[in-house]
Amino acid sequence: MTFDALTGVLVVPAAAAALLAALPGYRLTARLNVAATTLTLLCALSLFFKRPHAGAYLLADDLNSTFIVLTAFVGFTTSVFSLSYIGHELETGRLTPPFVRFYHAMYQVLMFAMNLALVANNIGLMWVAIELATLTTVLMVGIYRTHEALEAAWKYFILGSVGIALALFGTILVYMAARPVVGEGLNAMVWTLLVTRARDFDPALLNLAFVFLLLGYGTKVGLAPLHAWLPDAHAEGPTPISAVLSGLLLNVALYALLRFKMLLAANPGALAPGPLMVALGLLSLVFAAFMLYRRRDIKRMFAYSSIEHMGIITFAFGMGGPLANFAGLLHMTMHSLTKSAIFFAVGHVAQVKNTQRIADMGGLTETHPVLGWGLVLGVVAIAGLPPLGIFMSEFLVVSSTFARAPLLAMVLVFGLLIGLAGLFLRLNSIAFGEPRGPAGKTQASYVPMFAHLALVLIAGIYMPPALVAWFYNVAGLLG
Amino acid sequence: MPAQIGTQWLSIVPIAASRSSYDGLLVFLFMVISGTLAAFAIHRLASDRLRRAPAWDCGYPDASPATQYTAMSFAQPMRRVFGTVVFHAREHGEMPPPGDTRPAQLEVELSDPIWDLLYAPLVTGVGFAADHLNRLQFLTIRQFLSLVFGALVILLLVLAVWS
Amino acid sequence: MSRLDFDIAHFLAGLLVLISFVELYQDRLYALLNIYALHALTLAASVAWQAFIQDAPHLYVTAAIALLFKAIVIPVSLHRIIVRLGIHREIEKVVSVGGTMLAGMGLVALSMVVMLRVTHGADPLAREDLAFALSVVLLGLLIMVTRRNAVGQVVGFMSLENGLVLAATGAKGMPLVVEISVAFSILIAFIVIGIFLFRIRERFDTVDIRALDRFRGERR
Amino acid sequence: MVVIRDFAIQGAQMLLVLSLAPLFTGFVRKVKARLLRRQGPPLIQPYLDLVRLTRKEVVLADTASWLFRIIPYLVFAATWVAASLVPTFRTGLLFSWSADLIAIIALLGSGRFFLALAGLDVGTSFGGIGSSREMMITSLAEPAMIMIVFTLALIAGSTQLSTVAEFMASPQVGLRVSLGLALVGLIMVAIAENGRVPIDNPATHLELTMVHEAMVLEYSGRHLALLELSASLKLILYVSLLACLFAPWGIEAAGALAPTLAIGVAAYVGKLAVGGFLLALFETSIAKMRVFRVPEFLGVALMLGLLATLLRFVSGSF
Repeated sequence: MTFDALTGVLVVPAAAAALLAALPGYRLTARLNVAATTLTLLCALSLFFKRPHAGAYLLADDLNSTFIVLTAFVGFTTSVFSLSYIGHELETGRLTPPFVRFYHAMYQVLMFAMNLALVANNIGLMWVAIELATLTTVLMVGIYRTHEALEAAWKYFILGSVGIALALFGTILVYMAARPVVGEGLNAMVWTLLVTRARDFDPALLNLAFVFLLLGYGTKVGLAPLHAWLPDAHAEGPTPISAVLSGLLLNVALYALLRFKMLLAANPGALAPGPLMVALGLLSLVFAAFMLYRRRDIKRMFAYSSIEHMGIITFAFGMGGPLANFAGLLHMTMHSLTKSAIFFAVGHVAQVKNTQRIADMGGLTETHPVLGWGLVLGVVAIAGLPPLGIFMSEFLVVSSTFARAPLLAMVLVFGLLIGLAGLFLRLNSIAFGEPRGPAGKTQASYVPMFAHLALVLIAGIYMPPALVAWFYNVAGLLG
Repeated sequence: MPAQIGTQWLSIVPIAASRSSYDGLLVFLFMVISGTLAAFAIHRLASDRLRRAPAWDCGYPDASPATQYTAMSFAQPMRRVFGTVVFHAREHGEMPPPGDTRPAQLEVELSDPIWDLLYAPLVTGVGFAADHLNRLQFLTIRQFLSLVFGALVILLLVLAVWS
Repeated sequence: MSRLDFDIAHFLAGLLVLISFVELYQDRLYALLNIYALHALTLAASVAWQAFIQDAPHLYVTAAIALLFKAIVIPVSLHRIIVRLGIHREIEKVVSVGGTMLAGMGLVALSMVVMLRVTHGADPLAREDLAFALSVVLLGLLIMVTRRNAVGQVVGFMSLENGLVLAATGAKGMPLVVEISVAFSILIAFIVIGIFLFRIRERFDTVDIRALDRFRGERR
Repeated sequence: MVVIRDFAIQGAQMLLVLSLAPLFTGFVRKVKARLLRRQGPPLIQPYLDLVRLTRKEVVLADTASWLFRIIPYLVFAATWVAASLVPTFRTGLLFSWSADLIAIIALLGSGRFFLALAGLDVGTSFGGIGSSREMMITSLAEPAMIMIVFTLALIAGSTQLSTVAEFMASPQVGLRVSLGLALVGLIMVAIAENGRVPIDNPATHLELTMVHEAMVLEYSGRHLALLELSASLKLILYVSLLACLFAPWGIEAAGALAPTLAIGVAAYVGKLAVGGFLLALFETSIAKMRVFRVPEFLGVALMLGLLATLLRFVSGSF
């Protein structure tokens, strides 16, 4: 196989993982980690210019190129962030050098797994990749080895495994549906073949498959009744992992769901996947919005905010149609950037305050102005206030829904407002008021956080026409 | 929004440009230009001298805390105007009889209908829902699994009934 | 495909469901592990039979994996873990036995209804197989839900995976990739569980996850 | 070429309004003085005042913040932009589409908001009194204004001032009851917004009755000059608004050429003269109200606006 961009985004992280597992020394490995993600990002960007043809295993089209570039970008910035974050953790002794080595290797394995899930043209391969990503993150969540971290990892592991088992069952069912039409063997798992022939599949079997896939991958997305692992995994793991979980892994799982949704949409007899996704999305949104009110742990609160936003995105994709899909894609991109920026901020906040309890923080904008205002800006963005990017995408979701299903739109707006109020209630006590808690020094790198926020701000004010055209194109693909 | 497509950036045209339109950016630019123009002209052509002095306050420069303008004082004209109609203002004046050294008291009771009828129920409702849903944070792993299990069974039942 | 081939496959798959029921009923840890071994054994037989009638030699590998890992290695090592950690040998159940069994019956009925209604076009073997596999998956989930003990839950999860393997082998011509990955996932799953049990042992004196449940991040 | 001409006309409009504003204020004062049989200050006195004030140094209170210093520029900019968007001698100006009547009201409203902030900024009680009274008046005047705008928009089918003015100039309008009510309402709002006599006296510095002057009490020098100029601009804005809405005769249509331009300007100046005279006459023949009578006055304006809208709805033709 000749070397192209697709193999690049896979080989680079895999090789880096092997290298990082072998090399000692924090400074060198942390920089190598950044270098590897930079290289991956470059490979991903080259997908815009030259794209290899789809094979039986790998595929690059407009849809997954968007996801790959987003993944590579956030992966890159997070590696820059983890440079300073992990340094601090080493200093305070929360992590020991062997664990740091393990952490870096696992980080690259995670990147590899996510990229593999995105480029996979084979639904079996995609499943394997998502499973690998899950296992990697389980290990990373438990890395601090505190009671809480172990419990969170255990919970994540059990719930994630059940989810992944359900997803496998769904995959098998899709194969069963495809076999009479496409023929036995490998071909019946190749997504590009499946989608062209999906018209002739047994619709009832596809329906059943989708139920399992929705629950299986929906667990990874963090949709409401299946969400339980998410808040704890976010709260107890290292913050860079929280950022990657929220910003990327949830997206990757959603991407898998979207692929199967397209399959169902191509079959006229199958039940429309939309209503199920709409229902789960709305449930997640409203549920998470209410959960924001009683949170005492800052990372757990933003984890719930992630559930809320994944609900919105799932809702938008469930509504379907070019406009709603466009809004969903935009919202997903904006949410990835914003939420990872927030976690960058929260990571440093937790380090300077030496706690994650909201009650022990306060007056952050006074004691650490840059960090505090960065966090405020991030929360303003995530709450969906203008002029930042999430406002635009939420506005699009709401307005396109009002035109088609006003009743659903009412519920949507209700959830959004409840969530907004909840976020600001907490933000108020974190960022403003009398300074509380210890005011440690920061040795933070603010560049990743403000880079993300700047992108979100620019996207909110001005979207380049080329980007809009690109997203519209992808939204059209989603049907 | 049919007229919105094809208009310039940040311009808002709900129906047609001849009926109503608004371009926030242009107005903002206008304001910035005219403001800086004025500032520039005055500073250049006239004086830009400045002197700090105590506040004049119509000749009462020694501000005492008692005359501090508070939020309550700011709202006073409003309360005066809308008091009886909207706020159901009730005044209780208490004038001690002559010879009594107690200070006179004046109490004003106001009720804010917007708060009482709109926000207060909302706040209680949200608090109630948040408290009750919050229990879902503290379930055991087994109970969370039961949730997943329940969702699966319900969806399968839906499928069995539907198709 | 002859009538006999079909009957044997049917019998093995049905047996798997039956053993799942026994697992559901069982409330002693060692017995549960033994029954799980039986479950895996039946699975291996079923997979081997499928390999034979489908003339798909690669499925023998899957059967071997099921036999070696699931029927022998895993039960034995779990046995050891129980001994070493001194876990209570009785499993606390959440729901009464009768209730669990009733729920199990309902689940099997549900999976039959859903599955048999679905695949009119597919060949009967695959169809029955899938229906049984779905039952096993659902029963495995039910076992997980009704046990308080970590080992019990792990066993539930593994019988769930057995159901998956049954489904995968029933799907004729499914590429080997998937079987290996399933076996692989079980392996990894076990390793990780082992690490966790070890760590949990390190921190707590019991694998009973009620001890874990005390730390739900945000204490009440 | 056309663009350059349009730019020139837009610029001319802005400069015209700016340069006429103090003159108009001076004119009103002069007429008032003559009506009271006084000699009165010369017509150009406001210009002289402005020049004098800008030459003086600013005395800034110790407690004043940076906001206090930029507010005069903000207020001036908002008022000037608003005034330049109102058609005076010609409709369909280059930038007229960038803001409609509602936006103009919003511009004036934001200017007033900042002025009220400035009143509170120094922390003296007189500034506070002025601000709170101004806000009280505004809370009544703005709804009235919006109701009047609704009426006009419903009749003309547009909130775009140029379109409305052209519609009013066209023969299809005729006399309408709702228009009459709107006219009276708008005049009342204009009096309140500009702090003219029955509401506020622009000439007084009697502490307990003043509103606008109390807010700007701490200002001096160039800041005060800007605020005075803004006040004049606002006055001329309202007169122009009344003129272009209810007396749109002679106003040059968007596509017309140079000859009618002169007519337009002459008509505009004439209308200003008449407006100023009427204003002075009105002010000399009435006494200032107590502050808490103001709501009743404005309540009438609000009611008129409401009535006009209702009438417009009830019967399409009236």
